[in-house]
Amino acid sequence: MDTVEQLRDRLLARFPGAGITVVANPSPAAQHSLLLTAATARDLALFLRDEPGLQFDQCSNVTGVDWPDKEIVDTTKVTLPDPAGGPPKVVEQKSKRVEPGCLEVVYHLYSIALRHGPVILRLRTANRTDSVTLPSLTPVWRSCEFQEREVFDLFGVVFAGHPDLRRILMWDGYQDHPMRRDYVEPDSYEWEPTPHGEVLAKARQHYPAPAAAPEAPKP
Amino acid sequence: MIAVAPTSDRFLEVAPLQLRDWFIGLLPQSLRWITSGLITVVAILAVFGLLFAYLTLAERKILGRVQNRPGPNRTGWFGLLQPFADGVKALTKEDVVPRDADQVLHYLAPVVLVALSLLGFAVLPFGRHLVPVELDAAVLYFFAAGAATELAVFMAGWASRNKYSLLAAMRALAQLISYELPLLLSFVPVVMLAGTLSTTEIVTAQGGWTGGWIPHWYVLTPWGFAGFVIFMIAALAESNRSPFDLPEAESELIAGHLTEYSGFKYALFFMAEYFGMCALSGMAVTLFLGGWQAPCAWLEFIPSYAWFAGKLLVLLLGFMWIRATLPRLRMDQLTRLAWKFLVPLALINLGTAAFWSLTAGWTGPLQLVRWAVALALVVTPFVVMGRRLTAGVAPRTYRYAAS
Amino acid sequence: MSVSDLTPLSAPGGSTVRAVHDEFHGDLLEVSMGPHHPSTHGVFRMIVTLDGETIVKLKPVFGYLHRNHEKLGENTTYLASMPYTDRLDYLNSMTNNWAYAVAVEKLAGLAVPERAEYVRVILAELTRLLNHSCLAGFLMQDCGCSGTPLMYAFREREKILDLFESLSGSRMMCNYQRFGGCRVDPSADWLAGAQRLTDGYGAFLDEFEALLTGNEILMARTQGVGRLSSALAISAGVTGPALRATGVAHDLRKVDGYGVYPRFDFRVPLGDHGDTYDRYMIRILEMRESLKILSQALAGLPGGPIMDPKAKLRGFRPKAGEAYGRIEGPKGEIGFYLISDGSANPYRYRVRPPSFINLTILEDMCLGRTVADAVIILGSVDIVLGEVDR
Amino acid sequence: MMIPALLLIAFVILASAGVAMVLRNLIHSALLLVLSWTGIAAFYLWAGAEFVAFAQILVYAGGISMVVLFAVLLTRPARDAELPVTPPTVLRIAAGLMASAMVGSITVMAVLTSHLVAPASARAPGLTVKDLGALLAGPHAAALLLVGVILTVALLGAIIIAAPEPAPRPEDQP
Amino acid sequence: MLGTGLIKGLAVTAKNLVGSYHDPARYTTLEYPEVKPKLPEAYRNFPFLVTENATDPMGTLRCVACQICEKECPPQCIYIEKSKDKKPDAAGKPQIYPAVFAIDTSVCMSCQICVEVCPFDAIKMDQEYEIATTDRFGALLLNREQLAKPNSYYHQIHPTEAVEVDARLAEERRAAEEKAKAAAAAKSAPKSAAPAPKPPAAPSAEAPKPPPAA
Repeated sequence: MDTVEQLRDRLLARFPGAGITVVANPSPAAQHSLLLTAATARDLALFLRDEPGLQFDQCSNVTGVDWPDKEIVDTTKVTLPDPAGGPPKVVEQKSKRVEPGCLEVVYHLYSIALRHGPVILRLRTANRTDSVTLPSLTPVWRSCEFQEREVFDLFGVVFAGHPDLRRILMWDGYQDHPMRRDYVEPDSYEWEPTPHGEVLAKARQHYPAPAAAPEAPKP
Repeated sequence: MIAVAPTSDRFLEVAPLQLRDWFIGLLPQSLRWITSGLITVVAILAVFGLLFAYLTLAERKILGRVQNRPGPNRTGWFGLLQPFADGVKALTKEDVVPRDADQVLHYLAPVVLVALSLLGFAVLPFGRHLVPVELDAAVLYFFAAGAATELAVFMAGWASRNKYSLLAAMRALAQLISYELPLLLSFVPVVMLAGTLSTTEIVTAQGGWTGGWIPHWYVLTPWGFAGFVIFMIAALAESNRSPFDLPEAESELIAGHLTEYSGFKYALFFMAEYFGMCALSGMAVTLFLGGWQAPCAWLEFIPSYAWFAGKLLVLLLGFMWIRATLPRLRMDQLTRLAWKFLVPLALINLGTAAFWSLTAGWTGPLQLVRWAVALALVVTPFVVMGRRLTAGVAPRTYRYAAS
Repeated sequence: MSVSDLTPLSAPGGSTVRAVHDEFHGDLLEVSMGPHHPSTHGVFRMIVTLDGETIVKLKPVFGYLHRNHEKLGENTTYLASMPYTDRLDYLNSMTNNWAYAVAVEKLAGLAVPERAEYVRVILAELTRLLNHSCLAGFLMQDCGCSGTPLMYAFREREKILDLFESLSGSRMMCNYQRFGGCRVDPSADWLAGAQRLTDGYGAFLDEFEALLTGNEILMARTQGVGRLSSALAISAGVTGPALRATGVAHDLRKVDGYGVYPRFDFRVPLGDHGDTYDRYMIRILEMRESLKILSQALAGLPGGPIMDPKAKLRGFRPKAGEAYGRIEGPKGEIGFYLISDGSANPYRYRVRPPSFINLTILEDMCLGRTVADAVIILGSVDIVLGEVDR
Repeated sequence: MMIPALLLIAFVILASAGVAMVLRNLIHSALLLVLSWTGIAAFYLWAGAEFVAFAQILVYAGGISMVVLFAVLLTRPARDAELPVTPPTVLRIAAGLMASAMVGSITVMAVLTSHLVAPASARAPGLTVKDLGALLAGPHAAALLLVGVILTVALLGAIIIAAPEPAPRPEDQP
Repeated sequence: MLGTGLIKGLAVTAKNLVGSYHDPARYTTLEYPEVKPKLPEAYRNFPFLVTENATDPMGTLRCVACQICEKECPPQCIYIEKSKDKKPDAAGKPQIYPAVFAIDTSVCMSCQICVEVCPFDAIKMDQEYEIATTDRFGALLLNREQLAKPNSYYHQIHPTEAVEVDARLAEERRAAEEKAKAAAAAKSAPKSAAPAPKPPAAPSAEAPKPPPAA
């Protein structure tokens, strides 16, 4: 099985317009992935599945990843003319900018027929709030049906073209998406007397005099 | 009018009757007839009531032991008080009757079921002189009482006014009706050979031993053995026991027509099931296993009712043994087994029995020919139909991956 | 009989239902089997739409045992997630631990000593024996054998659990593997115990097969029931014995050749019909293969350290990056996908649950069959709700 | 001595038949019908004909009651089988009386003209099952076979008419 | 031929029925209250704190409240408050001791990670499994007094492991002793720089100690 770059070139050869970039994976596992654009994702997937040389017929794993907005402080060196006419001073200027986050869906593809290893596709939504739609790959691989429903349920990514997009783990009336990084736990839970940390703080807030406050050592 | 105990027989044989006559002697003339009837009824209820209690315990013990665990042994010594504990539990459980159930029928169903399954004991010859009722058409009476139990199952299913129990009651009825036929057809050869419908005469017809060792029981003849097997399979289905316990199966939506019953009514249904099981196996013993006949001449000293009880217990243990082992049949397979396998076999068995009775006179080498032809008439249809029944079903061989 | 007053759960959007009966005669009955139905192997629910006896639509409903295992994984260190993996598929804690350890070792590039690899293979094959015999027991229970085969399977399972307890300290929650090896070195008499078990297991399997495999009622109930084509199985991501029952030769022990599996010779049984009987038989034959592996592994167990001396127990911070490690668990391909950002907690901790994905085709197998068949088909798919709901 | 028991049985038969006619709930009336059939079987027993009595119970209480109940259930679309009884009008009452008068007269005439002398003792000489069998197989054999054939033909006809063409179910193809 | 599979199955159940009376392998039930299960040595239930001897449990706690186990515990069920003052420990060196050491056994899943990460062998896994209580909150939060158990009990439940731990501790004490003697010798010689800061993770140096109580 050729390397990721060769695969990308092969895909680009087949689909000239598609925007495919390689996302390097610094860890020793060296499982690099291909970032696809939402528009051409399904055709690429069909190609990967049906191309005689590739035949990726099993989509083993579909994972949702939440990349929240990142505040990047980049320091740039600026030479300021010294108002007092002295030599120009080099001073670092910190400029804060917010890089918009995204919801990402990672597909691990394997080929049972040709027994070769994972090709990892990544699809990213435009942002985390309003446009969170991605093309569903269930028509290509049936195994994505439940896993995409789980990503929809826990992350909030809407999959266009999914046959039965409903919540799968949480109950239908649930509003929030628990796996997002900025998920706030609902405060309605039964207090467990774990003796310390924010659990104890939350407990004190719930039950003014918790029955099991850890007593001071008896003298 | 009451049959006075014959004095010719051994002491143990007539002991129960002499006890009864002594007791009746104490009463004035007018009450004698009633009390002798009452004594027989009380005797049957006591014996089979206790047998029901200890059958439930035996079943759980055997099921336990088969599964390498002791079974109930906490109540009393070795769990002997367990049935009474279950009885108390059933009595103290709240008896919930659904609001829009048909009160009268809902109450009547278990009562009718238990009554009908008890009626069957009236004609079973427990011992040489221990026959509750001497009827000319005894076997027909037994199956008439048996056939009416379907009515009670329907009443239970309908009265609960619950869609699932009605659906399941319909299934139970389909099972009972489709196994009524093989049950009746399998005892007709016995009546043909014994020439009578009365159970006592059928048992006496199976008396005597060739060479003191081989008894003349019908089960030891080819058509008798086939009839016995069909009778037992049909009896299993009639009493909703293991391979056919579809109505209470957990794969069923809910617990069949017993869904809306709780407390003692639920226990009554199981009492009826066990009475039905005892009655059917009692009839099987009478028809095929020579009732109270001893297996060989020199064993005559053991009283006849002991032989009947022994054979009955062996059959009941067989019921439990099958329950511990076999999986359940699906509904369509169950009815297909009845209509396409058991009924044809029972009809062919009629032919074999006819051949057997016609060639009764053959002796010497002809005897072997007679046995050979009879065996052929039994085995070949079994094998041919067996293969057609299990056409698409066979153990498979498996290949292994090349790499 | 109008549709029961059970208000049907909201199921907007057409589902993948191929009309089994073109002409609808009579009323459809919507029944909810579960979540505490006696034969659904845990809190699992199926909304079944019945036309008389045959199933027209079957919607599985999960989530009753959902603890958000993956969010827990993100809030604790790598080591602290190891005891939680025991609670995923609570029948096979050793293979869950191993899958997680493989993923982390791939992420951080850790080496694993020879002896640890052999011990891992021995424990994984013991878990496979335990899981497959339990499954066969539960399947017979659904067919109605009133518990006898299940008790025999549990009798053997107890022996294996005693081995796990004397090694790792707990029967089911072993928490035994670490990144770079195992926690405790098995003693000589433990290995002798494992050898005794392996020698005795063949006799149990023969007795089990004598009781069940030739049984006409069982064959009638399971052959031709719940057929699955190999194309649909591959596309639906079905893995493990259910996939091999349809004739696809896909066993990660052969395909990936992870650990020291290439050193052992064992065969991968394949079925032809992909029905419930094949799934049952494949598991029985796989148990026999596991016995072969076990005896070879026990014979060839090398000396040496059980834990890579350089492996750090605390303060384990793998460099940024991601890795997807998978092994052939008893239920199928169990995998862990980890994204690390250099801190002590994983950034994303994802479990690839085989039973959850194998359920995708439950509806396709049950359409047109009766309720009694649906129970058996669910039993043959072999799900454990701890892994399905995570 | 038997006369009061006889009257009681007769009363049970007539009462259950009468109530069965009046009741609105079809299932209850069907079950009462079964009660009246068993009453008739009791009569046979009183007359000493055990075989006929048990055959009556086996056939009627076992078989035909099931047919009646299944027929009632499968034809009633509504949940419970309440039969809407229309109010009696003068015309209906008249027709009813006329019909019962006709039937009554025929039965009374048959009873009076039959020269069967009711014997003093209640129990007629016992006719054993063996003689019954011999009679059936002997002189009446032709009638017995004819009845058998008619029943089978009726059964097969019913099945052919009732059975819809079932679509080949994927149930059992291997 | 139809039925042979059924008969073979019946034969197997019959063999088990008969076998359960004479073959111990076919009768696996342990009648619990009367017959206690024989626990393997590695069996682990809730943790307990090891004290050097039974006479003065609070005085000879091995635990030095380093709170490593509190950080590493997956469900965060251990709660430690350091003591303000120091107390001489087994080897006579003044050490901090835990003023409050509470384990919430309703949350603890006895995964023994605390035992694995504890550098002082102060916490070990117990084998006591009959610990039902009536009070859901108070009784399940075990405090220091309820958790402390003597080293002899440790020898009783984990014999081989206890011997290894004691050997290792004794050897460490001997090594620490020589270092202390060497340091003392060095100190009596020229005034060397302040003794190198003791690496926190290194086991504490102890003065010679009388052999541990039997």
